[in-house]
Amino acid sequence: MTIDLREKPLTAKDFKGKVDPDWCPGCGDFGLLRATQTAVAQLGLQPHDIVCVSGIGCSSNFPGYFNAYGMHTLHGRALAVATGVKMANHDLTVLVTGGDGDGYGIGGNHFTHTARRNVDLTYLVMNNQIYGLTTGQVSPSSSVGMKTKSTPFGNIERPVNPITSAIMNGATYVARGFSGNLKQLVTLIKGAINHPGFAVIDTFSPCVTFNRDNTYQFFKQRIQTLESEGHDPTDWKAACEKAMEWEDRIYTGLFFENPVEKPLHALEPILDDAPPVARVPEPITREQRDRIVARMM
Amino acid sequence: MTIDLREKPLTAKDFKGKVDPDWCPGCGDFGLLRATQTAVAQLGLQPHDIVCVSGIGCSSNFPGYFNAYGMHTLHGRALAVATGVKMANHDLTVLVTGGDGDGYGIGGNHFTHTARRNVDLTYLVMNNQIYGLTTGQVSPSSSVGMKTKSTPFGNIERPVNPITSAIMNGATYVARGFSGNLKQLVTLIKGAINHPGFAVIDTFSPCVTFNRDNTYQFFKQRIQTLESEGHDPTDWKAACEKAMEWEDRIYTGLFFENPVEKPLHALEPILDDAPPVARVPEPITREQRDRIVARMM
Amino acid sequence: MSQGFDFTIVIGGAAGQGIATPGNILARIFVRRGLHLHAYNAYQSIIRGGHILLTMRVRDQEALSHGDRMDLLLCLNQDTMTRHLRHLGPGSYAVYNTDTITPVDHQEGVNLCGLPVIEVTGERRNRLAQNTAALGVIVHILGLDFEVLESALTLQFQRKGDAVVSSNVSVARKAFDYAQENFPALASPMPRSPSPLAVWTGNEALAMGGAAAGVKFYCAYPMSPSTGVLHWMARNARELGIMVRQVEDEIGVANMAIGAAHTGARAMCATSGGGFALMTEAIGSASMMEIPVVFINVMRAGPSTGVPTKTEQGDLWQVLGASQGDFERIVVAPRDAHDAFATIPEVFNLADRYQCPGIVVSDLLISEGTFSVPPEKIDMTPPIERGKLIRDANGTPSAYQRYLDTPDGISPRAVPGVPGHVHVVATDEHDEDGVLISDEFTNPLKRRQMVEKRARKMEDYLTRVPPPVLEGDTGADVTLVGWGSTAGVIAEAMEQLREDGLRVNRVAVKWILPFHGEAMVAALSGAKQTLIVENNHSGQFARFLRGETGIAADGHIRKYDGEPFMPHHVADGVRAHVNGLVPGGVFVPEQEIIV
Amino acid sequence: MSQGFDFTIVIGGAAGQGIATPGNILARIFVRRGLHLHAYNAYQSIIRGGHILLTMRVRDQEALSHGDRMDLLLCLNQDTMTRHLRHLGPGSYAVYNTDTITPVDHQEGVNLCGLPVIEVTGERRNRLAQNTAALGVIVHILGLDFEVLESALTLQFQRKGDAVVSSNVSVARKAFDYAQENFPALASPMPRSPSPLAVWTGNEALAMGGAAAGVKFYCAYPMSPSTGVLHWMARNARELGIMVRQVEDEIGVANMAIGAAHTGARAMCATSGGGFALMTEAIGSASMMEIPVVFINVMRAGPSTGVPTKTEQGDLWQVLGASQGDFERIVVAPRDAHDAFATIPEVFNLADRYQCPGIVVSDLLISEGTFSVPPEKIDMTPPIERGKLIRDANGTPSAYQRYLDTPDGISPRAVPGVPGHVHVVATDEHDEDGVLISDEFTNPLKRRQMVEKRARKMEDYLTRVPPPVLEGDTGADVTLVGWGSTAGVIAEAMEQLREDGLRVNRVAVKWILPFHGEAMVAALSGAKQTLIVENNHSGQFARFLRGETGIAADGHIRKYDGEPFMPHHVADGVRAHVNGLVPGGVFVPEQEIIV
Ligand SMILES: Cc1ncc(C[n+]2csc(CCOP(=O)(O)OP(=O)(O)O)c2C)c(N)n1
Ligand SMILES: Cc1ncc(C[n+]2csc(CCOP(=O)(O)OP(=O)(O)O)c2C)c(N)n1
Ligand code: SF4
Ligand code: SF4
Ligand SMILES: [Mg+2]
Ligand SMILES: [Mg+2]
Repeated sequence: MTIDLREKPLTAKDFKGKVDPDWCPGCGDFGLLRATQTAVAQLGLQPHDIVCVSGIGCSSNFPGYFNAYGMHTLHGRALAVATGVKMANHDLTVLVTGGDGDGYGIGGNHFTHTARRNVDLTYLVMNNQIYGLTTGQVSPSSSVGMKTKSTPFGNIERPVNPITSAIMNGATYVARGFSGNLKQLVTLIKGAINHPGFAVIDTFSPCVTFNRDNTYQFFKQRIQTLESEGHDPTDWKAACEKAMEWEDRIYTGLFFENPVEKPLHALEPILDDAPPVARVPEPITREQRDRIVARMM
Repeated sequence: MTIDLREKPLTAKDFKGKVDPDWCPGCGDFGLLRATQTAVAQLGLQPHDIVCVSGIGCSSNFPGYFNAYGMHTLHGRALAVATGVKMANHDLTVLVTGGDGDGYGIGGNHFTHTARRNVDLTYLVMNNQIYGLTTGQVSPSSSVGMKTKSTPFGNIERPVNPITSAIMNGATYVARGFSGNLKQLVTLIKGAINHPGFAVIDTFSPCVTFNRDNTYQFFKQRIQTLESEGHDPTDWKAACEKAMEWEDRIYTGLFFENPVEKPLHALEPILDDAPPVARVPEPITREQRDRIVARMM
Repeated sequence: MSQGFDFTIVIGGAAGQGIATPGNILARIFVRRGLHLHAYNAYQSIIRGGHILLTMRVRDQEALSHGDRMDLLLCLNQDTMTRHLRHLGPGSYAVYNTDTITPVDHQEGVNLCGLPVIEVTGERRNRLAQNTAALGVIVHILGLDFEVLESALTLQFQRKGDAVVSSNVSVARKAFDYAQENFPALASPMPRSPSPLAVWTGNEALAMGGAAAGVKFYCAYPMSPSTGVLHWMARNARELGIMVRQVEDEIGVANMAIGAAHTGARAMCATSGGGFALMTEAIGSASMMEIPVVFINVMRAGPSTGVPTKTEQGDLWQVLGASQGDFERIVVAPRDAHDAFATIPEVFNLADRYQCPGIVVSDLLISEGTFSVPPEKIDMTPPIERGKLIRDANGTPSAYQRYLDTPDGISPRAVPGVPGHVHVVATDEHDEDGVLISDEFTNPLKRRQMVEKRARKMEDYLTRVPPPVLEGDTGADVTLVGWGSTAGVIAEAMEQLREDGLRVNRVAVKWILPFHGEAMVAALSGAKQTLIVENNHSGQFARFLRGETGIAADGHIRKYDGEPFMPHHVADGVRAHVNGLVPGGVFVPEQEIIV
Repeated sequence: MSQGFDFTIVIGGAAGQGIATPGNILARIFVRRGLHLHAYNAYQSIIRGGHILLTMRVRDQEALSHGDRMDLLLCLNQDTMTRHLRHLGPGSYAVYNTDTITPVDHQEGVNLCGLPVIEVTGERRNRLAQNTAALGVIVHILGLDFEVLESALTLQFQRKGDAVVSSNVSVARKAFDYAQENFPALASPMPRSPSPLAVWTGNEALAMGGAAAGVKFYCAYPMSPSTGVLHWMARNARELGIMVRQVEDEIGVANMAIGAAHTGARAMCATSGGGFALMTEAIGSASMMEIPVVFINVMRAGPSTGVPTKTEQGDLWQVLGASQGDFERIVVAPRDAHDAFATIPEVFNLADRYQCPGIVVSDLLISEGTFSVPPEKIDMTPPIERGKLIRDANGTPSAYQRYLDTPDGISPRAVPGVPGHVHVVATDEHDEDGVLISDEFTNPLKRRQMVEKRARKMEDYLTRVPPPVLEGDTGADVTLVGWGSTAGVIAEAMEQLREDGLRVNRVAVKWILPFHGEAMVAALSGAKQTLIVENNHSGQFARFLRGETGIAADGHIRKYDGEPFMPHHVADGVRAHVNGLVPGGVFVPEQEIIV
C-alpha cells in the first residue's frame, strides 16, 4: 500500500516537529520529547509509521512538536481515539502523550478500560501534579496539602497512584520516568514501544511555573531507580509496594511487566489477515449478501 | 430543623417502597434489597434520614423499591450525584445502589475518584456481570469467553476486578457479598453504613434471564467466606490476592478496611459547624460584603 | 378503505409470556407469501410482566404505518382482553384461552374465538401451548392451509429438536381442527403473491446500510432503542470483517470511532438521546479535525431517561445544537427502514466528500419496528465515494498541507501510514499546515481564513442532496409537513382524508442540515393551510423550519405520549384544523390504546 | 467624539514579560480616582512568549466597550512596536525602552517617548525595571503627581517587603523625572471624581452574584475562560461558608451540583463550550427531576477546542439544544459584568420558582474583561425567593406527592431529611408520586399529563422577566439587534453613527429562553432596516430569532476571528449596509489589530 522511503537511518533530530515547543523554558516536557525522539530513532521507526495522539494540556501539545502523524484531540480522550486508530490499523505504532489531569482526571475511565483491554499503545504521561495549561489548579495527582489556585487553603484529596492503578487495571508494562533522567527514559520508552500490549510510563515532568512543590530538586533528592535495586517486574506486589513509597524515596524504572498476556488486536480473529483499514474498499460479496438476505426470509 | 418522628422502632418491612420490584422472579437484586432493608432497620435509621441514589439499570431501580428519599439519576452518575448530596448535608446517610455496568463501565471514573476522595457513602453494587436492562450485552465484569448479544463469539476483554480496584483507588471499606447469603450481606451493609468513609460492597447478584454462566449454582459451588479463613482486612496485599481468586474459589466478606483515614467531609473545615444546606438562607453579612469590596478597590 | 387485503393482527400479553415467537412465526408466514408487513411493538422497560402489544399489519401492497385497525386480537392474558376487546369492531376476531381468560363487554359482531386450550390440546403444564394453539386458530381464520403453519413451526423450532417440533405441530393441529369446526374464517382468505419478501427491523436496516457502505469499524455502548444496530454488527462481524467493539461509555465510543475514521476506515456508531448528549463534544471535534464519521441518534421519548421503550421525535434540537461553536456537519432523518438502509451509504459518501461528521436521526418507531422488504431492494453494493482521500504516496510526495485552503474548501486528506504526508490534525484552531494558531500567535486573519475555508466546503452541498418536494395534489386545501418517520403515517392519513373529499398534499422532509430552505419555500409557496405533524411537545421542527425559511405553519398536529401516530390521529387533526376546532393551533390526538 | 475624558492605554509584550503588574497598578490608580475602566486583554494559550495586548480604556463616564482608540501604547518588546505603532494617530504616545526597542514607521504627530532605561534608572539586571519605569513615564503623561504612583507601587509591592517597594519607587521616580524633562504631558490632565470605584472581572462578578444568591455549593472543572469563577469561589470559600469542589470532569461537576441542589443548597457551576457539551445530559436530567441548578457557559471561540483565549458568541445553539427531548429551562445572556452579577440571583430565584435548570451564557469578553464598578452597586443581599420549597415537616405530614399536578404545574419540593415527605425523584418518566411509568405500564395518558404539567410551569414565566425593549430614537433609520455582550459596543457604535447623522436605535436581548417573542415583534414592528450584530459565523441568534418570531433581519454584522467587535466595526457595518455595499447581506469587519 505504501511506498517504502526508508533509505537512510533517522536520528532524533528527524523527529522534530514543524514548530518549536512553546513550553516555558525549563518545563519538564522537553525531556520527554527529547527522549521519545531519541527512542523512536534508535528503534529505526519512520515518522509515517507512527501516530502520536494527545488530548489537551501543555503536555498534550506534544504531537505538534514531534514529526509523526499526530492527532491533537479532546481533553481526556486521547486513549479512546488512539484505540480507534490501533483497531483500524494495528500495523501503526501508536503513542499517546498527555498530562496527569488529561489522563487521570477527566480521562480516568478510558485509562482504566484501556488497561483492562490491554490495547497495544505506548502511553506517555507527563505528570507535573498540576493543571498547567489552565494556569495552575489542583490535579488528581497533586499531593495532599498542596496550595493551588483552586485549593488556596491546601488540597484535601489524596492523589491517585497511576502505577498501582495501571497495574491493577491490567496494563502489562508499567513504568515511571523522570524527565531529569533521559537515559532511563529512552530505555523505558523503547521497552514500551516494543512491548506488545498497553504500556504506561508515568513521567515526573516538573511544571516550573505553577508547581513550586514538586520541582527537579524535590525529585533529585528522592529518586532511586528500580534497576539499582534489582526489582523483579513480574512481582506485582513488590511493584505496588515500591510504587507507594513517596516521602523519602521515590522509585523510577520498570515496575511491572506481564510478558504473557496478548494485546487486544491479537485476540480478535477479524484482524488476523489484515487491519480493517487495508480492507476498506472491499465490497460485500454477492455470496455474503445472499447469505444475509436468506436469513431475513 | 426537622420534627422528630422517631417513635417506634422500624422493621425491614417499613422500608418497602411504594411499588413492588419489577425484577424478574429469582433476580439476585431481591436479595440485596431485603438485606439493605434489614440492615437499616437494625441500625435504627428512619426513612427520611436516608438518601438512596442510583443510576440506570435493572439494579438501579432500587430506590423505587426502598422507603427512603431517593434519586434515580442518570446511567453511571450516581456517585457524583451522591457526593453532591453528602457535601450539601453530611448528616444524611447516603446509599448508592446500582449495577456493574453503571458503576464500573460508564461510571468508572466517578468510582475511581470517589474512592480517592473517601466520600462517606455506602456503595452497593449489584454485580450480575451483564447489562440486564438493555437485555444482555457484555459488561466490564463479564468473564473472558462469555457469549452475549454483543459478544456472540465470546468476550475477549478481561474483566475489571472491583475489589482490587476499589482498594488501590483508596476506598476504605471494601467487601464482596452474594445475594444468596443474606446474613453476611446484612452484616456487611451495617458495617459499611457505620464506616466513616467510602464503603463498597460488590455483590454477586445473578441475572437469571441473561447470564447463564454466573448462576447461583456457579457461585454456591465456589464461594468461601473470608470470615471462615480469618482474613485480616488491614492487609491490602492479602486482600488483593484473595480478591483475584476466581476459578475454583471465590471469596466473599470484608476484604479491606482502613479505620484511620478521615472521610472528605471531615477534612473540610467549612463543614465543621453545620452542613451547607443548614446555612442556605444565611445572607452575606455587611462585614463580609465590605471586606470583599475593599479588596476590589 | 383500501380495496385489497389489509389485515391487522394484534397480540397482547405480559413480558415473559412469549409474544415474540408467535409474532415471528406469523411474520415469516406473511412475507413468504409475499405480503407486506408493518409491525409495531408497544412494550415496557421490564423483562417480565407489564403489558406488551404487538401490532402486525399485513397488506397486499406496501403498508406505510401500523394502521388504525385491530382485525384480530390475540389475548395471551386477561389484561389484554380487558384493555383492548372494546377496540374491536364488527367482523373482527378475538382469540383467547378460555381456561384463563374471560371476555368483557364488546361491540356487536365481534367473533369471540375462545379456545379451551387444555381440553383441546391436552397440554396442562406447558405455559406456551396457548401460544402455539392460538396460531392454529389464526391460520384457520386467515383461510390458510395447516401445512403453511406446520412448515413455519418446523423452521422455528428445528434448533430445539424433533420432539419440540412435533409437540408444537400437534398442539397447533388440534387447535386448527377445533377452530375449523367452531370459528368462522375470513370471507376472502389471505392472498399470496409470487415473490416472497424479506423482513428486517429498522436497526438491522441501519446496520446493513453501514455494512453496505463499507463500515469496517463499528463501536457502541448499548442504549435502547439503538442497541439492535450493535447486535446485528456483532453477529455479522466475523463474516464481514468488521471490527466491532463495545466501549466503556458513549464518549469513548465517539472518540474511538473518530480515531478509526481518521486512520481510513469507515466508522459508525449508534446511540440514543442521552448517549448522544455525551457524544456531542466529540462530534464537534470531528468537524474541527475534518474527520468523516457517522453518528446515529435513535430517538426515544424524553427528556432525560424518559420512557426508554417509547417513541418520540424530541431530539431535533439536541442534534442541531450538538457541540459548541459553528461547524460543518450533515443531519438527515430517514423516513422508514428501507430509507434508513439506503441513506447510510449516502451519508458516508457525503461525509467523506465534505470531511465532516454525518448525523442520522432515527427513532424507536423505525428502529425497532419490523417491516417487510423486497429482497431485490437490498443493494449491498451501493456506490462508494471517498472524496479527496490519499491512501498511498503516489510517487514523490510534494509539500503536503492537511488543511490546504483550496477553492472548494476541501483539502486532500492523507491517512496515517502514508509516507511523505505526515501531519497533525487538531481540535484547536490551526493553520493550513495543521499548526495551532491558538497558541503563540492567535492570528485573527488566519483564524477567519480557516473558518471560511471550512464553511466553504458546504457551498455546493445542496446540489448533492434532493430538495424537499410537494407530493400529492397541487392546489390542495391542506398541506401536511412532516419529517423523518412520520412520512408513512401522513401518507396514509392523506388517503383517508381523500376518501372524505379533502384535498391534502404533503412535504416529507428528510435532509435537515444544511437545509434546502429555498426549495422548501418554493414547495410550500402555493400551500393554503400548512399543518406540521410531529411527534414531540414543543414543535421542534416547526421552530427549526421557521428559523430557516420564515414559514410559520397555520397549525400543528403533535403527539408526545410515547405512542406513535396512527393514521386517523393525523386525519382527525386535519379535520379539526379545517373545521376551525383547534383554538390554540396545536391539535393533540387522544391515544385510545392504552399500553 | 465624547467631550469628557476618554483615554486608552495599550500595553503590549510577550507572556512572561509581566504585563499584568503595570496593568493592575494603573487600574488601581484609575478607579481610585473614580474613573471608569473597561479593559480587554488579548492573549494566547501560552505561558511564556507570544503576544499579549492589554487595552485599558479610562473614561469619566461609563465605558461600554474597550473602544476604538490607542492613545498611549506601551511597548514592552520590539514586536509590539512593530505591530502596533502604525495604529497610533497624531497626539498619541508611544512609550518604550530605547535599550531594546526601536521605533518603526509611524504617522506624523505621534509622541515617541523613548526611555533609555538602563541609563536613566541604573538597573542593568532587573528585567522588570522597564515596566516600573514606564509607569513613571505614563503617570507624567497623564499629568498626575508622582505621589499617586508612589502609593500605588507601595500597595502593590508591600507583600514583597520594603526593599522591593523602595527600589521600584526609585526606578519610577527617575523615569518620571526624565519624562518631565523630555516628554509632553496631556494638555488637560486626567481628571478625578470624588467617589472611588471598585474593579472586578466578569468572572468575579459571576462568582459574587452566586455568593449573593446564597450559593453554598460550587463545583467546577477548570476550563478557560470560566476558571476565574472557580478561583474566586475557592479563595472566598472559607469566609463565606461555601463548599467548593474541583471535580474529575464536567459530567461529575453537573451531577454533583444536581445532588447538592436537590438536597436544598443553592448550587452553581461554570464551564466553557466543551465542558458544557459534557454537562448537557445532566442538565436534561435536572429538568426531568425538577431540580433547580445554575449552569454557566462562558463562550470562547470554537468549534471544539477552538481558540481557548479568544471570544465568540458561538454556543447559542449548543445551549438551546442542550440535552435530548423537550424540557423546561431558563437561558439568559447578561450584557456586561455588572449585569452578570445581578442576573445570577435572579436566575436562581426563577430556577427555584420553576424548579428547573437555569443556564447563564457569558463569554470571554465579559468574563475575562476587567471593569470598574461603583461599590454601591454591589448589592450582596438581593431578594432570595426559593419557591415552593419544603424544608421542615410543619406539623403532621399529609400524603405528600413530589410531582403533584397542581394548577400552575409547580409541585411543592421537599428536601431530603424532612420527615413525612419521603419520595423518589427520577429521570425516567414518573407519575405524580414519583413512581416510574417507564417500567411496568407506560401509560400514555399519564405520560401526557406529566409532560403537560411540567410545561405548564413556564406559562407565567414571561410575566416575570423583562421584555426586550427598543432603546434610542423611535423612527430611526436602522435598528441594531444584539444579544449578550455586544450591548455595550452597539451602544457606542450608535453614538458614533449619531455623530454621522444616522438615526439608529437598538434592541439588546438578554433573556433568551423562554423567549419574549411577541414583545420582540412589537419592539421591531416599526423598524425600517434591522441589522443583527453577533460575534459568530453562522448567525446563531438570527436563526433563533427568526424561528421564534419569523423576523428575518435585513442584514447582518458578524465577526468570528476571535477578537471582539470594536465600536467602529459595528458602525462601519451599519454604514456599509445603509449604503447598499453588502451584497451577501453579511458584513464582516476587518480586524486591524493583529495579536
Ligand atoms: C472538556 C474540557 N474541560 C476542560 C478543558 C480545559 N483544560 C485544558 S488543559 C486542562 C488540564 C491540563 O492539565 P494536564 O492534563 O495535567 O496537562 P498539563 O497542562 O499540566 O500538561 C484543562 C482542564 C478542556 N480543554 N476541555
Ligand atoms: C448514557 C446512557 N447510555 C446508555 C444507557 C442505556 N442503559 C441503561 S441501563 C444500562 C446498563 C445496565 O447494566 P448494569 O448497570 O450492569 O445494570 P443491570 O441492568 O445489569 O442491573 C445501559 C447501557 C443509558 N440509560 N444512558
Ligand atoms: S505552565 Fe508548566 S507544564 Fe505548562 S509549559 Fe509551563 S512549565 Fe510546562
Ligand atoms: S434482566 Fe436480569 S438483572 Fe434484570 S431484573 Fe431480570 S434477572 Fe434481574
Ligand atoms: Mg499536569
Ligand atoms: Mg449488570
